[in-house]
Amino acid sequence: MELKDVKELLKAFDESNSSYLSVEIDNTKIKLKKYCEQGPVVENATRVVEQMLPAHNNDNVDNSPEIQIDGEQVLAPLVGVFYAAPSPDEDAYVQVGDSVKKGQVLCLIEAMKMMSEITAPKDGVIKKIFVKNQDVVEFEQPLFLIGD
Amino acid sequence: MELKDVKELLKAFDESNSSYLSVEIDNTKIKLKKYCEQGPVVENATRVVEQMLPAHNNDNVDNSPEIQIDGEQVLAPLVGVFYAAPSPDEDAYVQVGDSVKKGQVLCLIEAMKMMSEITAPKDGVIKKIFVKNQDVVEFEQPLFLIGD
Amino acid sequence: MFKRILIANRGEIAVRIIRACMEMNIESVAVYSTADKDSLHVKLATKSICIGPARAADSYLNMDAIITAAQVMECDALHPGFGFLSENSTFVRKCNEAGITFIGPTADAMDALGNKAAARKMMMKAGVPVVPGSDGPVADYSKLEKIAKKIGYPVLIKASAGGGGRGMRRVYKPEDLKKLFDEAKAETMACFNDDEMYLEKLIVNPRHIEFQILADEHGNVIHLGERDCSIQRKNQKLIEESPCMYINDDLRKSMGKAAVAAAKAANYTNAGTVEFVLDEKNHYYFIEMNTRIQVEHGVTEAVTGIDLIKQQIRIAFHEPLKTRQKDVNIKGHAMECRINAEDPAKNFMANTGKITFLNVPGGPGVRVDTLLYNGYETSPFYDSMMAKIIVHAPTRLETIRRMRRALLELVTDGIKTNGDFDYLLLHHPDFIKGNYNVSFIEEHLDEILSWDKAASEYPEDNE
Amino acid sequence: MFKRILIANRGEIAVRIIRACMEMNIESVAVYSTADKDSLHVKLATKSICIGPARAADSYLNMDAIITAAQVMECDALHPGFGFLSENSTFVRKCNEAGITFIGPTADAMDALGNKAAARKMMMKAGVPVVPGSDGPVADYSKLEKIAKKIGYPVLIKASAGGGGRGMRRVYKPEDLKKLFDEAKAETMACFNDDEMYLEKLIVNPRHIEFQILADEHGNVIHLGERDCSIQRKNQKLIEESPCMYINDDLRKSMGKAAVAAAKAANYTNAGTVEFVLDEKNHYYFIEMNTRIQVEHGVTEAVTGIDLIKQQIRIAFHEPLKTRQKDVNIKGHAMECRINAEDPAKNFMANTGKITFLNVPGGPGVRVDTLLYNGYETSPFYDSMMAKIIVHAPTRLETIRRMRRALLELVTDGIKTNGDFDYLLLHHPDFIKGNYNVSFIEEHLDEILSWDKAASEYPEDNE
Repeated sequence: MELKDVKELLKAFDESNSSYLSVEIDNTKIKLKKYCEQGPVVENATRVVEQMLPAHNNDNVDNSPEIQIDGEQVLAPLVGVFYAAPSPDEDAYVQVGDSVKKGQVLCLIEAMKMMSEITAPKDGVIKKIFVKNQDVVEFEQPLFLIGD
Repeated sequence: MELKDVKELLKAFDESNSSYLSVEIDNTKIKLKKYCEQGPVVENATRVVEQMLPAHNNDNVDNSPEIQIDGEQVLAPLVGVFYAAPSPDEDAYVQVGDSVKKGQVLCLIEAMKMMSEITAPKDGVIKKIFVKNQDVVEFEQPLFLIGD
Repeated sequence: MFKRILIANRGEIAVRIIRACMEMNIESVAVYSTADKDSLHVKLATKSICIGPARAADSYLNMDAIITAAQVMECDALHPGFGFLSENSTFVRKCNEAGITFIGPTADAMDALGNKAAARKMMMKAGVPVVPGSDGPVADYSKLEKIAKKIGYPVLIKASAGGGGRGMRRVYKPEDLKKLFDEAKAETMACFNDDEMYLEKLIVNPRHIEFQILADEHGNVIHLGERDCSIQRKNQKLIEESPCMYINDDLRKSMGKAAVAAAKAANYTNAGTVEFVLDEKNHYYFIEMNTRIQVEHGVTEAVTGIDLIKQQIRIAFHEPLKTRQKDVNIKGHAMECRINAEDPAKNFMANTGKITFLNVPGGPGVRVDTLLYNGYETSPFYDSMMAKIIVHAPTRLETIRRMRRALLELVTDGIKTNGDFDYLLLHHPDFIKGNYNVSFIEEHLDEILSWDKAASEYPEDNE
Repeated sequence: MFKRILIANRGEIAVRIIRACMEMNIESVAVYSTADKDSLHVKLATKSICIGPARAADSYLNMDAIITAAQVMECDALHPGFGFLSENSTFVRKCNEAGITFIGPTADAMDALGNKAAARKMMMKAGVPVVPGSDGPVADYSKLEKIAKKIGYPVLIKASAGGGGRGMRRVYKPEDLKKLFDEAKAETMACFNDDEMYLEKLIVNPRHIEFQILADEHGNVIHLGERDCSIQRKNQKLIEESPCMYINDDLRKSMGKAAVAAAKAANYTNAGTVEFVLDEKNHYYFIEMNTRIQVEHGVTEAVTGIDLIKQQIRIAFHEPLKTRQKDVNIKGHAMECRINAEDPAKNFMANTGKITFLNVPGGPGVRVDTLLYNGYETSPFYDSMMAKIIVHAPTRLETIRRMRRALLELVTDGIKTNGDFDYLLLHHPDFIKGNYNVSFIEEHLDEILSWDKAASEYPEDNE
C-alpha cells in the first residue's frame, strides 16, 4: 500500500458516516477514528425500568424481527387483532410454504369489531409468518414474508 | 483484497443500518464502526449564562492563554495578587526581553497579607508576561514564559 | 381502581399522565405514531403500541385506531390529555360504547359547552356574567342606540354573517355610533348579501383569567383558584401564573363562585377550566369553559399541592372529591414558562433538530415537564412545545427570580427555543410590576427582541 | 444585602448555594481545585477561581487559599456548605479577621458544641435530656451498681481510655453487671494500662431523629420540625424523611422545645441541627448539634416551604427571622434518596466514570440537586454523592411511590449508583410501614441485595 492509497482512504473515510475504521492489508495496518455526535444512547432511557420491572417491558409487542433480505414483508395496515383463519373452526388462510397469488387473503385483522382482510401484495411463497393467531398487532408490524 | 474493495465496503457499510462490521478475508482484516461516544459537549453548559449576563462571565480570570511551545511556563504556586515590582515606586523585577538567572525573583504574589517571591526555575530570557500588575492570579495560572 | 389506562396523546402531557399512573400503581399504555417510536412517553409507559403513521389525522386523531388499541391492550380507561381528541364528544361516546372509561367530562357536558351561543345562554341563566350584548340581531338603529347606552361604551358592532373583521366596528363614543353602524351594515351587505347586525361590549385589553375546576360525580364542585394567562403571543399562551396579583380576596371569591356556578350549570364532571376576561375595572365576563386538563395545570398544582391528573383519574373512577372548598389553600406563587422550539429572532419560526446536549434546570422550587432527552430528535409533525418550566416560591418576586435562574440553567443544544426571550421578558418593568394584559407581548415584542439582539452581540469568551 | 459570596465548597451543595445567590441577585464566586475545572459549580457561578491541586487538604481545606480568594475576588461573605471547613472554628475566626462574614454560627458556638463532654454538660444544665450515665468515672462496683439501677437496664460499660470496642460491655441484666464490669476493667487495664470506667444507658436500636433549627442574631430561635435519618449504612445516611410518622404532635412539641433550648443554651445563631436518638418507648436523648447546613436540608425545605440557604444568608446579614414558630406548618411528606456512585453488589465500592447518558427525573413533586451533567467525568478525589432526589407529596405512601417513580426515571450511564438498591429498599414491607431504626440496613442488607440480584438476572431485551 502506498501513501496516496492511505490519503485516498482517509478521504473516503472522511466522507463516510463511519466513526471508526481499522484495516490490515498485507503488512499495512490502518486505524481511523472520528469524534462524532452522540450515538444511539436513547435505548438506555428505560434501562432501569426494563431491568427492575418485568411489567415495564414493552413485551407484548415485538416490532423488531430480524431483517430478512429475500422477500417482501406484508405489514399490518392498522392496529388490531390478527386472525390466521376466517373462523376458529377453519384452517388458517395460509401456512409457511404455501404459494399465494396477488390479492389472495392472507389473514384478518379485527378492529372496532370490524374484520379487515389482508391480501398478498404479489405472487409468491409464504416464507415466514411473524405473528400468531389472536396476537395484537401494531400499525406497520410485519405479518408475513413473501418470497419468490 | 484491494484498496478499492475497502472503499466499496465502506460505502456499503455507510448505506447499511449496521453500526459495527468486522471482516477477515484471507490476510485482510477490516473493522468498521459507526456512532462513537459523545464528543466534548461540556463547554455548552453555561452558554446561555455567558450570552445573557455579562456579569456571569468568568471574565476576571483568563486561564487559557495560547499554548507556547518554545519555553517554560512559570505557574502561580498559590492564589493571590500579582505584583510585578517590589513596591509601587520601583521598576518591575523583569520585562519581556530580560535575561534572567535561575533563582532570580520574577514577581511577588500576595496572599493573606504575606508576599511570596516567585523565582525563575532556570536561566533564560523572558519571552512573555501573561499577567498585569495587581492582577488576581489563580492557582497554576501561567505568569511568565522563559525561553532560551 | 383502574387496572390499565391508555394515554391517547404524546409529548410531555403523555409523560405527565404516565407518571401519575406509575405513582398510583396503574399500568399505562402509550400509543404512538411511526414518527414517535423513540419518544419519551413510549419509553416510560408500561406498554406501548403503534397506531398509525406520522400524520396526526391518521394516528393521534384516529379514533378507531386508538379505541382498538385500548381494547386489544385491555385498558379499562383512557386519558386524552389536551389537544387531539380531548374535546371531541364523538370520541367520548365511542369510548363509552367500547366500554372504556373516558377520563374527562361527559359527552353531553362537552357538547353543551362547545356550542358558544348555547353556552352563553346557559351561563346567563346560571347568573354567570357574560360579555353584555344585544343577545340577538338588532334591526334598527334606535334599538341599537338604547342597547349601547345600556351596556356602556366602548361597544363592538358585529355582523351575523361577518368574518375576518368585515362588518365589524369598534365604537368608543355615542356620537360615532350611527355612522359606524351604517358603514358596517353596508359593508356586510356588500360582502355577504346580508345585513343582520349584533352588538356587544368591547372589552379593551383585558386580562385572561381562568379558574381551575374539579367536579366529581356526586355533586361536589370546587375551584382551585385562578391562573393569569395574559402573556400571549397570537393567542398562544407563553407564561402563566397563579395567583393573579391584581385579584383581591373578594374578587377571587366572586369569580370562583361564578366558575363553580358555570360548571354546575353544565352538569360538569372531572377537571375543567372556566375562562374569563377581566377588564381594568375588575369586571369579569365568562368566555368559555375548556373541557379538559390544560397545559398550565402545573401552576395550580404548585400553589395548591393537589395533583390534578390523579384527581381526574379518581373522579373518573367515581370517587368523591376529598377536598372541600374550605380546604383549598393557595400557598405562595407559581409561574410557568412554555419552552417552544421557536426562534424569536426569526418571527418565532418553529425548528427541529437533534438534542446534542441537554441541561434541565434543577434545585428547589423548580419542576420541569419535558419530552426531551439527550439524543432525542424532535419531530416536525407535532406541536413545538418542548418543555414546561414551573417554579414555585413564597412570593411573586422570588418566583420571577427563580424562573430567571431556571431559564439560565436550561440548555437544549440542537434546537432553538424561546427560553432566552422569556428570560428577557422576565426583566421587563411592567411584567415585574404585574402591570400587563393580553396585549403585552404585542406591545413590547420589538423592545424585548432588541434586548435579545444586544445580548447576543455581547462578545463571547474565547472557547 | 451581601454583594458577592464565595462558596467554599464543591459539588451539589455548591450548586445549591449558587442557585440561592442567583435568586437573591447576589454574585457568587466558585472556588475549585485543578481536578474540578469542568465542574458544574464552576460553570454556574458568576465568577470562579482555582485555589489549589486536587487533594482537598491543598484546596478545599486550604484556609489561606480560600480566604485569599475571597479577598482578591472582593467577596463580603463566605458560605462553607457542609463538610470541608464548615465546622472549623479556626476558619471562622480567620474569616472574621479578614473582614469576611462567615455564613454560619459563631466560632464560640461551634467550639462549645464541638466538645462533646462540654456540650453534654451544657445541655443538662439547659434541661435537654442527654443519654443518662455516670457523668464522670466510677471507681468502685457498689457505686456502679447504684447508678445502673438508677438509669435502668440495659447499660453500657465504657473505658475512659477505650477505643475500638475495647473495655466496652453491654449489660442487659443486673446479675451480669459484676462479671462484665470486672472483664471490661481487666481488658482496658491490659490494653491501655488504665482502668477508669464510665457507665451510660444503652439505647437499643434507636431512631435517629434530628430537628432543624433557625436562630437569628436577635434572640429568635425556631425549629422546622424533624427529619428521620435512621436509614443508615455504616453511619452514612441513605434516606431521610420528614415528618417521622412515629412522632405524634405532643412528642414533636416536646422534642422541638428541647431542640430550641439546646440552640439557645449554646447562644447558637444561623441554621443548625439538633440530633437526638429516640428509643422504642419514645424517650429521646440529645446526641450532638451539627453547626452547619446538612445534606438533607431539602427535605425540610419541601415540607415547610422555607428556603434554608436563603435564610442562612439573611441571618448572616443580621436580618431578623420573619417566621415565628406558630407560622411553621409542616405540609405533606418529603423524602430524600442520596444517589452515590457506589456499587451495592460490590460492597458499595465507590466508582468513577464519564457520564455518557444522563436522565434526570422530573414532573410534579420531584426535586433533583446534582453535580452531574451530560459528559461530566466524575472525580475520584472527593465524596461519592452524585445527586439527591427529594420528593414531596401529600402522604407518606404517595411520597414513597413518587420516589420509586423518580428512581425509575434516573439514568446515569457511565457510573454505577445505589439508585436501584434504594428502589428495592422502598418496597421493603418494614420500610413501607415505617417500622425501622438505625439497624434497618444492617438487618436487611442481604435480603435487599438478593432482590437486586434476582432483578438483574431478569432477561434483558435484545439490544
